[in-house]
Amino acid sequence: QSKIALISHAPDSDSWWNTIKNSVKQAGEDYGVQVDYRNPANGDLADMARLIEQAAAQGYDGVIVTIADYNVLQSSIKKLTDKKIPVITINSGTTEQSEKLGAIMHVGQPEYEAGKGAGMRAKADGVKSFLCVNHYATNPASFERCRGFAEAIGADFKKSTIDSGEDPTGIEAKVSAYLRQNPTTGAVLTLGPTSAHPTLKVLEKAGLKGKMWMATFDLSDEISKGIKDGSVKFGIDQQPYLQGYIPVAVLATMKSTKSTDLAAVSAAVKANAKTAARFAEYGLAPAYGPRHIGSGPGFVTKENIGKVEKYAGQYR
Amino acid sequence: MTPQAPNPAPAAPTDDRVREVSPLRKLMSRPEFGALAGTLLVIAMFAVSAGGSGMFSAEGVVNWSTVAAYLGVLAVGAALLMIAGEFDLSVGSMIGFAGMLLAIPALYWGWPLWLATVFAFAVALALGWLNGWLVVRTGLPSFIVTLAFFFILRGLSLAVSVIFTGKTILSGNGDLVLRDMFATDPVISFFFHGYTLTGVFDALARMGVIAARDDGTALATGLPKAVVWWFALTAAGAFVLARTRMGNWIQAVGGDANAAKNVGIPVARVKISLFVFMAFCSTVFAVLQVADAGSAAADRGLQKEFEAIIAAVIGGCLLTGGYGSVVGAAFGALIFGMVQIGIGYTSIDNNWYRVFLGLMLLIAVLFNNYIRTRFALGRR
Amino acid sequence: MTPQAPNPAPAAPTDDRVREVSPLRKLMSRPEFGALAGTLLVIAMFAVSAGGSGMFSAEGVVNWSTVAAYLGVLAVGAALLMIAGEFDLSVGSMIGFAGMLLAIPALYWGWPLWLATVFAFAVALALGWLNGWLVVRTGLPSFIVTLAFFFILRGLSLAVSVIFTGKTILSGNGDLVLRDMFATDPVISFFFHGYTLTGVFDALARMGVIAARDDGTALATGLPKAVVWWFALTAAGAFVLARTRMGNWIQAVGGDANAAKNVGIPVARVKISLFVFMAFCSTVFAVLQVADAGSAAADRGLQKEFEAIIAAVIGGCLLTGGYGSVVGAAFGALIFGMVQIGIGYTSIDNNWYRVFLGLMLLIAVLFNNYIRTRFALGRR
Amino acid sequence: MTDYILQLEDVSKYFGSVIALGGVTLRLRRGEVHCLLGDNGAGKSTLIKTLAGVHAPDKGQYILEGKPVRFNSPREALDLGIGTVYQDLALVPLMSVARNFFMGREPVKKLFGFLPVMDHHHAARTAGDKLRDMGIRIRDANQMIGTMSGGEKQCLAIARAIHFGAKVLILDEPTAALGVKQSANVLKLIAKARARGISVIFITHNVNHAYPIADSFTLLNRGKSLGTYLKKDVSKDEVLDMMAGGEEMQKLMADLDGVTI
Amino acid sequence: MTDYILQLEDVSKYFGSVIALGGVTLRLRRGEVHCLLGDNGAGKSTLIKTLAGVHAPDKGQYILEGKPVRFNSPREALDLGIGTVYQDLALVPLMSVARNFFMGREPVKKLFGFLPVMDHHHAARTAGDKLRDMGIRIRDANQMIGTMSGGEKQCLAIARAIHFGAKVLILDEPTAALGVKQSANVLKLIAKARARGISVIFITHNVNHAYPIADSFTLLNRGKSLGTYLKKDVSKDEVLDMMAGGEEMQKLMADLDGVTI
Ligand SMILES: Nc1ncnc2c1ncn2[C@@H]1O[C@H](COP(=O)(O)OP(=O)(O)OP(=O)(O)O)[C@@H](O)[C@H]1O
Ligand SMILES: Nc1ncnc2c1ncn2[C@@H]1O[C@H](COP(=O)(O)OP(=O)(O)OP(=O)(O)O)[C@@H](O)[C@H]1O
Ligand SMILES: [Mg+2]
Ligand SMILES: [Mg+2]
Repeated sequence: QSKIALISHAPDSDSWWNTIKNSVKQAGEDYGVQVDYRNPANGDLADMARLIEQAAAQGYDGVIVTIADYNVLQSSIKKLTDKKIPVITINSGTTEQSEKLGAIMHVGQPEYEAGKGAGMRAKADGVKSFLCVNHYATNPASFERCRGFAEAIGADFKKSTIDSGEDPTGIEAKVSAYLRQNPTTGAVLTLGPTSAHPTLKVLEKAGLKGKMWMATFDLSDEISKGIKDGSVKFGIDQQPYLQGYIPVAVLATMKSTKSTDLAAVSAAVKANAKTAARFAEYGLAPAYGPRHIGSGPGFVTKENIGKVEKYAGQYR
Repeated sequence: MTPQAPNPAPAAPTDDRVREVSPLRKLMSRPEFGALAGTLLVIAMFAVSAGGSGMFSAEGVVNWSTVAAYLGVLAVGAALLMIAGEFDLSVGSMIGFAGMLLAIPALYWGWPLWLATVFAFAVALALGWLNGWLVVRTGLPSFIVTLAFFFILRGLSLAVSVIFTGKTILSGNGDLVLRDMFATDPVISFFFHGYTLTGVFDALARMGVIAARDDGTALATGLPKAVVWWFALTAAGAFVLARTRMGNWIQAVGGDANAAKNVGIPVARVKISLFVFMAFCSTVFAVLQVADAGSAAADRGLQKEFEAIIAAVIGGCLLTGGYGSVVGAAFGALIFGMVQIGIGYTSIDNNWYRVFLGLMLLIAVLFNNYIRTRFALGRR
Repeated sequence: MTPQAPNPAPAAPTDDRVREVSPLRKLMSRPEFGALAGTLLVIAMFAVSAGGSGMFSAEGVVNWSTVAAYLGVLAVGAALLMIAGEFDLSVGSMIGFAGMLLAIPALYWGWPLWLATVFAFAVALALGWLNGWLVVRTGLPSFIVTLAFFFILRGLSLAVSVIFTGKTILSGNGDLVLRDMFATDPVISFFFHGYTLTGVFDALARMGVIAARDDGTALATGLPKAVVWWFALTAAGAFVLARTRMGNWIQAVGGDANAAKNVGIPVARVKISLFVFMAFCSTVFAVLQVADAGSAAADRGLQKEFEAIIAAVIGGCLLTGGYGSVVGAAFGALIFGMVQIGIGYTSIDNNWYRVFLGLMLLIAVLFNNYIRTRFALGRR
Repeated sequence: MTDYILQLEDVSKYFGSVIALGGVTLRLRRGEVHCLLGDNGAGKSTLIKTLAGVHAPDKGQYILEGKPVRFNSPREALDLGIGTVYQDLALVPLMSVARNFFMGREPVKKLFGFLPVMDHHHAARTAGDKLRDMGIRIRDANQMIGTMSGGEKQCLAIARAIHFGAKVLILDEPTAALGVKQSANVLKLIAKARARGISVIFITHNVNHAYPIADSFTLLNRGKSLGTYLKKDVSKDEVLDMMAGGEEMQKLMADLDGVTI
Repeated sequence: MTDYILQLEDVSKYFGSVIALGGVTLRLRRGEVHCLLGDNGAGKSTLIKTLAGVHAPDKGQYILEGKPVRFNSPREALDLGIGTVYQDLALVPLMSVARNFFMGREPVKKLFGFLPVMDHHHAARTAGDKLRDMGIRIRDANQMIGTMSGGEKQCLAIARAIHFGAKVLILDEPTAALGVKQSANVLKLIAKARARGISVIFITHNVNHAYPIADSFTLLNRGKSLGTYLKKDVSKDEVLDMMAGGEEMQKLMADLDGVTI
């Protein structure tokens, strides 16, 4: 049985990654490989570099990494390629960086673009100012989402962002303080369930629920409820399931077919019945490219929430 | 309230070796006074820099006092434990774990909410006991023992929630919605959910004293239950420390465990009970937060152990044990909570948030210390 | 090495009040022995559970020893500071800030790398001095003072990097690439960048002792500079503590600051120098990491203050000061680093990571403590 | 019932390689004042800590009122009526006089008829009174112990042990830091305790304190007992020579004239 | 140059509302042994801490060799040759005998000819020798102070102060915890120091230690000085009455027969 490792940059408290963990488990079952999920406990990138080196020392059959920071990970990823371990990059980072790192493919979608995509929708709704609730400010990449959104609507990124911390009580208090302080704020963007839930409570308490334009990254039970009742315009869904599932499927197929032809491997994954069934069940739609595969941004709105809702936080 | 007995001294007031000292100075020499002064300074600073921002409106006050209250609940336990010379680093992890212990039975095993709550308390207290027992039994520093639980409990919250539910944030399961369960269970709701004194707030709103919603009810719904717990636990903790035998034992154990043992104080029992009490405070925090947020999550309570210690130290507790005040710790929580949230009411650029947080803390504590030593009597 | 003088006692060996005790037991009673035993136990546990996974291959060893080395660099400073009775919570923030202090001048102000590095060291040491000065001057607990800097410096790293560069991760600016600058500056590169003993490793690879790349060079490039720093700082710290006047002063200040002051030890100077030394260790960490990662970022060093304290405590330093060992702290860093990374080499599900981390720590420390008290001589 | 309220039979105590006590036998008669003499480091404090339950003997037997006992903590000894003043006093510097006095045995009253609280008023008054009886005037029973003078602290520790009137009173150098008046008071208190039938073990290096009050003497030397003597069998000078570790006072004092100890 | 090596003129020291010293004058002649007497809590330790630079006086002047001084730390007093044995000894329990002995004044040797290191061998030998001179046999100079007996600790503190032979030696109850032999040795050491021209301030509650050795006595009572007396002007019994705070010994001892203090 071949062994694959997925190394993320997320601290293990981040709920979004739970979907990825679930997806690699299922992919492992579907393709008969063992997948180890690894992450730096505190989200420290330097620790992540060590984990990548560790994967090299362990001699995995394939390694999936996030490009949390191109420069930091460059030399450690080289340790993998030196050992001829196939690498697939996921989540953050760009396809160019992925290619420069010598990865065979990239599955994901950069933070800035996701933020910008959401911002474009907001702009269409006439939003001119906003508040970005960042519960993960210690990871600098998270600000890219806020920046993308801000630049799309033409707002001042620095003035519109708060470092909310991860404690729901604190988030609630800080958001409500900000809104109180900036009563003209036109919209709220939250970066995930951790910040979305308390923010929803603030809006509810202030009587702004449904009135204030709000969108969020990622999904959870609570968020899908909000989408249904209209208090959340949409959830920006990166389809994390795909980011975990597809690389495992690709690496496993490459190994089992002993092929390095990416197109053929992609096709085989696409054609796999188990895979197709999973994607259909969870309502996922990967954008297969010639080399890279896009996983988003999918916008989950009132219209398509039905399919997603059941699995929010688990497979969606 | 103070570690010293509050009663008047029996010594003759006309002792030739006692100087006249004004009663005001005497008042100011009480250990809480420094923390109170620090609090007033922080209020003054925000009154100047964020006066018109609504920070001191009813909603504003409820807003930051909720943050202070959550922290304050933990600070009571942390202060008592610190006075007894120990630390508990597993507080934050315990909060996450206790939330899971409540949510999983309630949502996935079909238990009634009250039973799930009792279960969460029971398991948490047992873990607190284990913490204390290991510290007392092995003689290892509590720092190391509770550090192990810091990791273990955080890991368990994650593992348990994934195993039983496949998710890491639990707010409902099919028809069962945690928020509704809290709203409908009368007992649990009374203790942990929502607000109290809503009538008073609404009346004030109708009188135009505080801001109202369109429907005439107060914008600030009421006094959050967390604040009530904060006051209640602080009062209880201060009472125990100042007025009971146990309070005397706590101070003695922290001041000199060896001396305490030699005069027959059951050192192990005192320490273990305080670890259990700390677990109780953590669980109260967890249940309040689950009720408030309507969900439990594996990452709840991150770094709360740290903040609880900060609050206790700001409030004048000695890190080395033996001296401190529960009321001081409550002020410490208030200072820390107010500074954390208050910065959001000022027009300070968010990039500077931490810088100001650090500076304000330093100023508050320096001032507090200045007052304390300036007016301290009979101490050096 | 030990806080006790290593020389033989001049007392007559035929004292009628001394029992015969075997030399082995005497050896085992040294404070480092417990930490060494803990380390061996951890190695044994991994040899069983992750023996075939490459954990003990050359790359594997380099891998986890790098983690231990980074932590060990901090542990030296933290141990000495703890022995002197103080803490520094600003270590982690200092790491982030020092990285910024290096990267911004080098990339945005056009300074040569060596000058930027000197600048980073100078400012960091000055901040360390300020930390110490405030502690000594105000008499506040160092916990609170350095906590303020914990916030302030983290905030400054963020604010400064955003102001000067608009980014929070700095790896290059136009043509200037930090990674290349490190590779080309001979002095800085010699001290902080890359590996040493590469020739030896390559030779071993050619002899087939360790794994090789296609081109015949060793897969494990060499001994990382971080490991060299770790050994050097540990040796220096242990030497200072055991053999110099300063070492005696450090122990005295931590053991009883009052007594130390009364016998004329310059308590303030000792404490301040240790804060400066701690800042030095943090900056070494920062520069090594910037060189290794090729970038500086505002979030570097998160929680490192905490891990440094953990390593020192595992290594047998007393949190209350006055007793401890630098070599012990190095073993503490090794235990913690090895456990952290080693779990990844076993087939344990990641959800259980923290649970195992906590358990292994507890076991290692319990064992360490058992050995220490079991064989301790002349102590209770 | 035996004659002895408390016996140590052939007790040894080791600290690592150090033999602190090597086979010591000590028998305390009911209602006597038994003086334990010995040089510095002879093992007196170790012996009384063994009696008080702080150390468990490594060898030998501890017999209380005829029954062998083994204490796991000082509390057990206290509960059986053995009160001790340790050489290091067992006071907590950061606590007040009153709180230290009643530490471990706090006076309790009911607040509102049901809440058991510490009776601070009673504690402060009692502590102040007892100290005044010994010749110490404290200004404020809420003063921290840490700010008191050496002698004041020692008086507090003694007053505490005597107040909780035990069956056996063990005093480890109680008069070491005391002034003349206070020492006299302590000796009086010992005499009073004996009159009440309490047995006392008394350690001192001052023969002028030891000889008048004691009924018997046990001499420790380098961890071993050199025997027990009744007062009627030895003179003050013999006791003094014993205290000096067998060397004669004359020799010791040769260089200094006029000194008598 | 004045007759006095050290003078305190009308010095007061307050702790909050407590008047620890209220206008005390003390003059120490060159080469004399000056005995400071007084009840517990009279302010003796506070006075000598003022001399040693631990406390700065709140009022009054401190004159050293005719020049007014103001010390900010004990180090300054030490550097001017004022060595002190504090009542609480100023030892660090977790450090070894040798390290404590040389604390603050470590003997240094050069390793490899340039690296200044502490000379542990010399330290251990010196500490062991000096203690043996005082009648204390230590088994191991690397033993922790915390495990030594009360008297052993006190001897170490005294040996240390005397070894670093200062111009002025201040001893706060040095013989309190000492055995007969050790006390005699300390008195001999004081006599020797005087012979070398060192001035000594000596606090004790034992008149048998005070009277033979002292040249003059100053009596403190409740923070105030009751005057200085030369030995030739007072008898031992008068000194004893002074020590008892003015009460006469006879009255004090009325209840106990045979006791002389
Ligand atoms: N830091 C302090 N704060 C308040 N009061 C103090 C402090 N230090 C000393 N005192 C008080 O000052 C008085 C004098 O104390 P001091 O230690 O000088 O007495 P002493 O003469 O040395 O007594 P003893 O013979 O018992 O050692 C005592 O009553 C003591 O309680
Ligand atoms: N915990 C310990 N570890 C090692 N040695 C110890 C310990 N406790 C006491 N000792 C040693 O045992 C011996 C006896 O000490 P003890 O305190 O009983 O003497 P003592 O007779 O009370 O002397 P003193 O009259 O000076 O108080 C001393 O030499 C001391 O160094
Ligand atoms: Mg003794
Ligand atoms: Mg004194």
